[in-house]
Amino acid sequence: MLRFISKRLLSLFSTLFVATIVIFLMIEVVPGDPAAFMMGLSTNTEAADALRAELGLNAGVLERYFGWVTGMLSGDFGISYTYRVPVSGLIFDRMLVSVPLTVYALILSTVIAIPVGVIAASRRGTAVDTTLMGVAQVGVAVPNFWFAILLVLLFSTSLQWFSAGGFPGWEAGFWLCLKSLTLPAISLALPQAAILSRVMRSSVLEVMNEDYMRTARAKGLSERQALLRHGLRNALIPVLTILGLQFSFLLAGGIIIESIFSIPGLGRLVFQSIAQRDLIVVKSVVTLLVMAVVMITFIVDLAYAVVDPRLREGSN
Amino acid sequence: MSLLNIQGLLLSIHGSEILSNVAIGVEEGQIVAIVGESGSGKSMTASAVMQLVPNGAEMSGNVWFMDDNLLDKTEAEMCDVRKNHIGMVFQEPMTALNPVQTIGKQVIEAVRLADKSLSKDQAREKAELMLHKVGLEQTRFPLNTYPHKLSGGQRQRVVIAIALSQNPRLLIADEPTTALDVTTQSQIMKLLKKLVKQENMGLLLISHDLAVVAEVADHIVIMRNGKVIEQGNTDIFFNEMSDDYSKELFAASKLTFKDKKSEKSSDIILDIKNLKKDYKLSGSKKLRAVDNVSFRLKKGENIGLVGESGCGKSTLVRCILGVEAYKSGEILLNGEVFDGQKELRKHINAVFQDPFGSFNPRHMVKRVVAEPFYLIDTPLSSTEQLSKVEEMLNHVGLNADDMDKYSHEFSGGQRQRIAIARALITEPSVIVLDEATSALDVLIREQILELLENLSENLGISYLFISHDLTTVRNITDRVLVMKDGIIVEQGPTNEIYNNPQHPYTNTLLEASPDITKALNDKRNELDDNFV
Amino acid sequence: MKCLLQIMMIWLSGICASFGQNTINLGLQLEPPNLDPTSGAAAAIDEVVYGNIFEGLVRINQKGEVVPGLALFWELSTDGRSYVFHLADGVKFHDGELFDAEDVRYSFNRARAAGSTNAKKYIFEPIVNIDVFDPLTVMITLNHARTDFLFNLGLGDAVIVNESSAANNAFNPIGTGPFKFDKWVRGNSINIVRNDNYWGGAPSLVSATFKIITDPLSAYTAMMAGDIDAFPNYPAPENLFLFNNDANFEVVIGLTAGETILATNNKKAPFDDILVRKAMAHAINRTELINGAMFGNAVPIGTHFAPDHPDYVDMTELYPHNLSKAREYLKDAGYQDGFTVSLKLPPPIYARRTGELIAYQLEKIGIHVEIENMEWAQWIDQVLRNRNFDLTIVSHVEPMDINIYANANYYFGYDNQEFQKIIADIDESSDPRLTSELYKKAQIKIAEDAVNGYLFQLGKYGVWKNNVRGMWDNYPIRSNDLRNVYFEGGN
Amino acid sequence: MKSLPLSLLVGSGLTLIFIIMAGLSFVWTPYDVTALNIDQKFLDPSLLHLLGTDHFGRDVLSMIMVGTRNAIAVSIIAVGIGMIIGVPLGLWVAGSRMNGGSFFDEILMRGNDLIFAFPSLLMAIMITAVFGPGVINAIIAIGIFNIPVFARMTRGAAMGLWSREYIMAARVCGKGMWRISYEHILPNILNLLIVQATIQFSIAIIAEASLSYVGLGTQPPMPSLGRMLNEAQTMIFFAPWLAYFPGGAIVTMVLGLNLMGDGIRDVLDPKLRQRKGQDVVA
Repeated sequence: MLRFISKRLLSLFSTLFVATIVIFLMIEVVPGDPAAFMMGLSTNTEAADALRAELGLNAGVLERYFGWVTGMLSGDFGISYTYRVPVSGLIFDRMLVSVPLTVYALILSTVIAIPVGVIAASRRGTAVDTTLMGVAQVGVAVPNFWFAILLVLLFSTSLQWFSAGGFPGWEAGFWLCLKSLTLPAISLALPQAAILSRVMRSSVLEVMNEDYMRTARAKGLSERQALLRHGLRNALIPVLTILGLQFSFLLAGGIIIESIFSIPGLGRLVFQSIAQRDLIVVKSVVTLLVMAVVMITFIVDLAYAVVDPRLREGSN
Repeated sequence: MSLLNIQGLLLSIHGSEILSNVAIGVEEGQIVAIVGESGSGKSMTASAVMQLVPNGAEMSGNVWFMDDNLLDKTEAEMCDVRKNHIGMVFQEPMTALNPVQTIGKQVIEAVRLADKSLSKDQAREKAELMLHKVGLEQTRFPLNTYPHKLSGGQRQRVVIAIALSQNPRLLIADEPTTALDVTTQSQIMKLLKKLVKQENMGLLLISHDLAVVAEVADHIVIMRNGKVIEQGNTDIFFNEMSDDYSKELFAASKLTFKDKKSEKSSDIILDIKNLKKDYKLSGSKKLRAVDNVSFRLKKGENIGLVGESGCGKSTLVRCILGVEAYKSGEILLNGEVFDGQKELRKHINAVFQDPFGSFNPRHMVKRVVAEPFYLIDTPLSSTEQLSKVEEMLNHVGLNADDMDKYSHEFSGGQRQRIAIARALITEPSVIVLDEATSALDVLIREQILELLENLSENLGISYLFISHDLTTVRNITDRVLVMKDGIIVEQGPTNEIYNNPQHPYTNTLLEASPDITKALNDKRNELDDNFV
Repeated sequence: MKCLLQIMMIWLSGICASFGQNTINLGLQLEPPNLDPTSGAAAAIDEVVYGNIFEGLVRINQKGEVVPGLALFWELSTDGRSYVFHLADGVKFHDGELFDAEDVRYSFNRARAAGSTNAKKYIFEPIVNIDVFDPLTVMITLNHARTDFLFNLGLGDAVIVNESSAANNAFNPIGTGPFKFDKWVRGNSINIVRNDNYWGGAPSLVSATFKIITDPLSAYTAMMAGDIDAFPNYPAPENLFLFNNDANFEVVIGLTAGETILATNNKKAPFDDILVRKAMAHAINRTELINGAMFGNAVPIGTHFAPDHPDYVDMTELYPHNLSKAREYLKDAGYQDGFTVSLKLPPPIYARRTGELIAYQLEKIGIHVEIENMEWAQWIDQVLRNRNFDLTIVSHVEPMDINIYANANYYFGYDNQEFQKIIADIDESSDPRLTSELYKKAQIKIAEDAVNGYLFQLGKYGVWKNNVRGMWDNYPIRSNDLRNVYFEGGN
Repeated sequence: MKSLPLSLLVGSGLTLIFIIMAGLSFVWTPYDVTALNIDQKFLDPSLLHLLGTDHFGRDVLSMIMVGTRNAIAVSIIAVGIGMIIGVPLGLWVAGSRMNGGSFFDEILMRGNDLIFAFPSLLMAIMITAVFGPGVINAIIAIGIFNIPVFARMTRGAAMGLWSREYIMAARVCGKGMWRISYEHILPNILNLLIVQATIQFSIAIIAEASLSYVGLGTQPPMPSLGRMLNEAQTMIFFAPWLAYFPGGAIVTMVLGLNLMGDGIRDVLDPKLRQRKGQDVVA
């Protein structure tokens, strides 16, 4: 187990290291600079130059790269060009919104998808299966931003059940925040739930054909019992991968949804930072997101090992 | 009253008939073996008893188990029957256990399903006892062992323990040893036999191999195409059987010896010298898959290479075929050092085990058979190629029309013929037969072996015949090499090895090999003992 | 628990009802990058802080007039070069520091220093001397008289800051205004609260929250849901009529200082040919643009000047929409077969929509326009700095910025000595009547030269609940001065 | 004759409708999509304008037809890029791994992990920020993320085949890695590739819609479904059809493609399990 973890950690860090280089180089070639952006239509190039110096944009490439990476290692992500406050604080505030939103959406999608997948699989070939999977097919096909617009149209405008956007901040109370995150979470969750339920269904079907399920049936377990006691845990293994992928996808993929619902999340921060050429924020957020993906992959691997004893030894 | 009495069982899936009018009975303490080739319906019969049949299956007839007709039972009632009365063991021990649960948990689950009154600790104790009964000692195999830690044979023991822990009256074993090595196979068979006697259960044993069951079965049922051809008690069955098919099966399972003409030339065509091959394991550890192997193959000579799975024979084959680099040593092919260069490849070719995986499913037979022409420096015209392909197909007993078919249109035996034709087409001096008959039903195996023998005589080809099974290579080889853990532990002329094995491992292998003649003799002795 | 919460909420709403509403939620489409109006050019900064947190010596009111600010009154020397400002007494910065003449000197010296990041450094360039007579009197001497100097002092870039807090104004603004900065949840909202020690009489609002709502869809739903009390500059003119039809809301369509122009690269062929520019001017159909892109809510302009300004000259009929004339000019210029140009569009929706219409209109006279949408950063880089463009559409939101045409190096590259002379004369002029005449002359000149396509003045679309009073109707400068805002029916 | 699965019939039917619509738009649309007519703006769906008109008075049906065509073109090229680069890469590393070299395989798989670790939509936005918005850059941005999908899938499938005995037979015949990949591997993974391609195709359509929704895809005056939705969002309160129809078009097209993919898989290989979910998340 220890060797398994250390091996994964090593690959995790090497991926991250390469990622920082890629991100840094990518940011380097982005045209446009924050100082000029902040001066707008002004004719005053002198002021822009002064601002550039103030922001530390005139240092050499290597110097900036190492400054950035070593800074990040000590938790210092630098100062935002536009906001002029520490990037770490900016990101942290956004995470307080994005992470709960992502978790909320994931919980929703899991809660919907797993029963749907199991039911469809155990009633394969029946009308129930066809209907559920038909709905799932449509769900996969719906772009989440379009779904979000429809939700707004229905719930915020026609029914007025939910406020259409904005985020009151956690100090305003948990339920209020939860309410304001509900529509965004649903619009993020639905297409993911559709995907997940399809994966779950095929995973369950696959498991149901396994020999050990036959062994379980031979013990005298009913099909349902066998599925619950022996099938589910095995069927969840591929689902875990998808869940991991979805978490990282949702964390960053909320850009459009966050914007439609005016939610101050990570996606919007980075989107806005790209536009404003607040590149120090961009590279930090992207690094963070990459780190999140890599970490989640790592956690999913660990979860695999928990679920599947074969992996604990790190054997092939 | 029989324990199990199947009467006039009919089973069809989506309208196509799988079983027709099957009638089989099992008594307490009796071992009944159903023997048949693939597709004979033997496994379906077992599934029908358990009522674990595929979707869309329809059954009629009677399956009497004690006083109940199982076909009348609801699914819930069948669950009870499975819990308490009938246990089952399957063919694939590697996948028959839930990989994410400990063996203990899986056995305990079975225990508690059968007897709800047991406390956790009692169930635990019983599970330990059951594992002990099947030969898995607590000290080496504690309850919290995960299945992946166990070998195939050990896993099969766990499956048996699961079945046994419910104190079944009837045990159904569906090819329980087919996926196992010979030595393990014989152990498992002995275990089953012992348990049946101990617990006074009925055992319905399903196998494709008459020799395997002859030793243990009290009653033999021969099935073919969903019908029972013939059945009878083992002691008299072989004497009294009347059906041709049964006779053929029996003949094929029997080991006969043919005298071989031993006028071999002294030309050495394959010379393996001190071959070594390592595999890197994790870290700095290495596995020596082939350790200092040397042997020579003369023109027209056939050599058998025998060993159980993991002994390194496959690696050796890959090295000889030039598809894997070796660490040290030398392979001389027709006197030249061979390490995969194209010019020498035409002298050596191979036939592999899996008749279904041996051909690109998207190529027609003519393209498949002609593939080795790639080795010929001066390419033949396509008409020349075609006529050559036709010639080869004729050699292996197929027609010229077969050229334009795809491999999936052929049966397993026919496919092996095509594979042989492909191996022959460049007229090589050596053909490596890597378990070439292992996946075939006994009768087909006979035919293929015969074909190989004829080809060897007519074309003067040498074979290197790789097998896990000593009996298969017995008739076709002049010499046998026995391999274990990468080392050739014994080699010599085939007859000598069989009659007078020097190495204990060879001995074990021979002992474990199913041998119908020996089995019947043993059985007779046993009976005699009982009379005394 | 939930029950308790409900009771609390009922109780709270009861309080609000009995005392009347005194906090306001305002919608803001663009979040300010920081809150220091003396650094950078983002209009969004002024929209939050100008007049609320920061004040200058003078203030611009919603009519665009200069009114007293921290300077209660002032005297101008007869040569028009020296201003003596008499400052309000007892004014304190929000951190308790006392405001006096030294702060004025500090603020202006800081803005004109080398290395200053003030986007409108030019305001301070004429200053030769700042003399502090006493803590409440300061004299500013210019190199020559400038009629626009006072107005410029009223801009956000010239607000008075305190030396001890100036460096942190970007994120913790300390000014002298009627509201104090409270907190800023980035990406979400900025909160300001009443400055009870305000020298000029405290405002009626206790606090105000600027909610950042970038998405126009959210802007609509947030207004409709009542999350927002007022959207000073509502981003979606297309659905304004829905608020108009709703008795709960008031819609006030005003003007901004934003001249929306089809900026043309005068240094690049074929636009260096005035005939081509005239042809384009005739091809443009302002009515269609305003109807199509602004949904009727904009005022056409014929030159680069705010139409509500007293000196404005209506030049819209100089080159009326006339396709045959346009084609004729093109033919005269030798482009009877037309040509292909690019149109680089910055992100604002007015630019994108107008751009599509302009492309369609120019196509009719054979000018094939390829639209290139880009972000501001790219636009600034390519268009503004490197002048790598043919056409672009942008709104010049700075007030009184016709002088940009005197800068031959400005991005549209209008290099005309006659015009430069007019602007120089304006700079030199100390006579308001003459200045006014010169401004008119300047407007006519650039209109005649068809330097750019003059399209329309950007509207200010104010939407608020019908009980909100005291919001600005117009944006002579970008400010949401909340000192006079209150809720009718409140206390 | 086996009866074709319903999913294939429905899926290919839907897909065909869109292909016909897209193809037709080359030669004919009910109205000119570049002609703006302000007087005709926000017309309800009617016989004259089956799906109504937008804020510039353009015919929505015509725009959807051309928008579909653009979406299909972008997706085909993007998926094509992914296949042309990804498949040989996958074949190569699988082959070299099976022939003893795992170095390139490791590099490729790490590279794959790296690309997968980057949030795709964000990266597409970055790419278009670097190179400017537009169709070509949208294609590149979508295409790049298709490469690892195909590389990984090809690699996995090829590795499975490399252990088959007919590959062994071919190796015994002295055939090299590339020849085997071409003769034996590629034809046998074609099924998988086709199915994956339809899935990736549908993902690409959503990706294109997302990119143009944020204004980075197809540029005006060329209509695009995503941009239509973006432009419509402030008008849905009085002209909801502007959001219904383009969104519906995306959903139906993607649905059709997914159903078709499922159907093809069922026909080509009933045993092939539904494994698509993993790739749909992007």
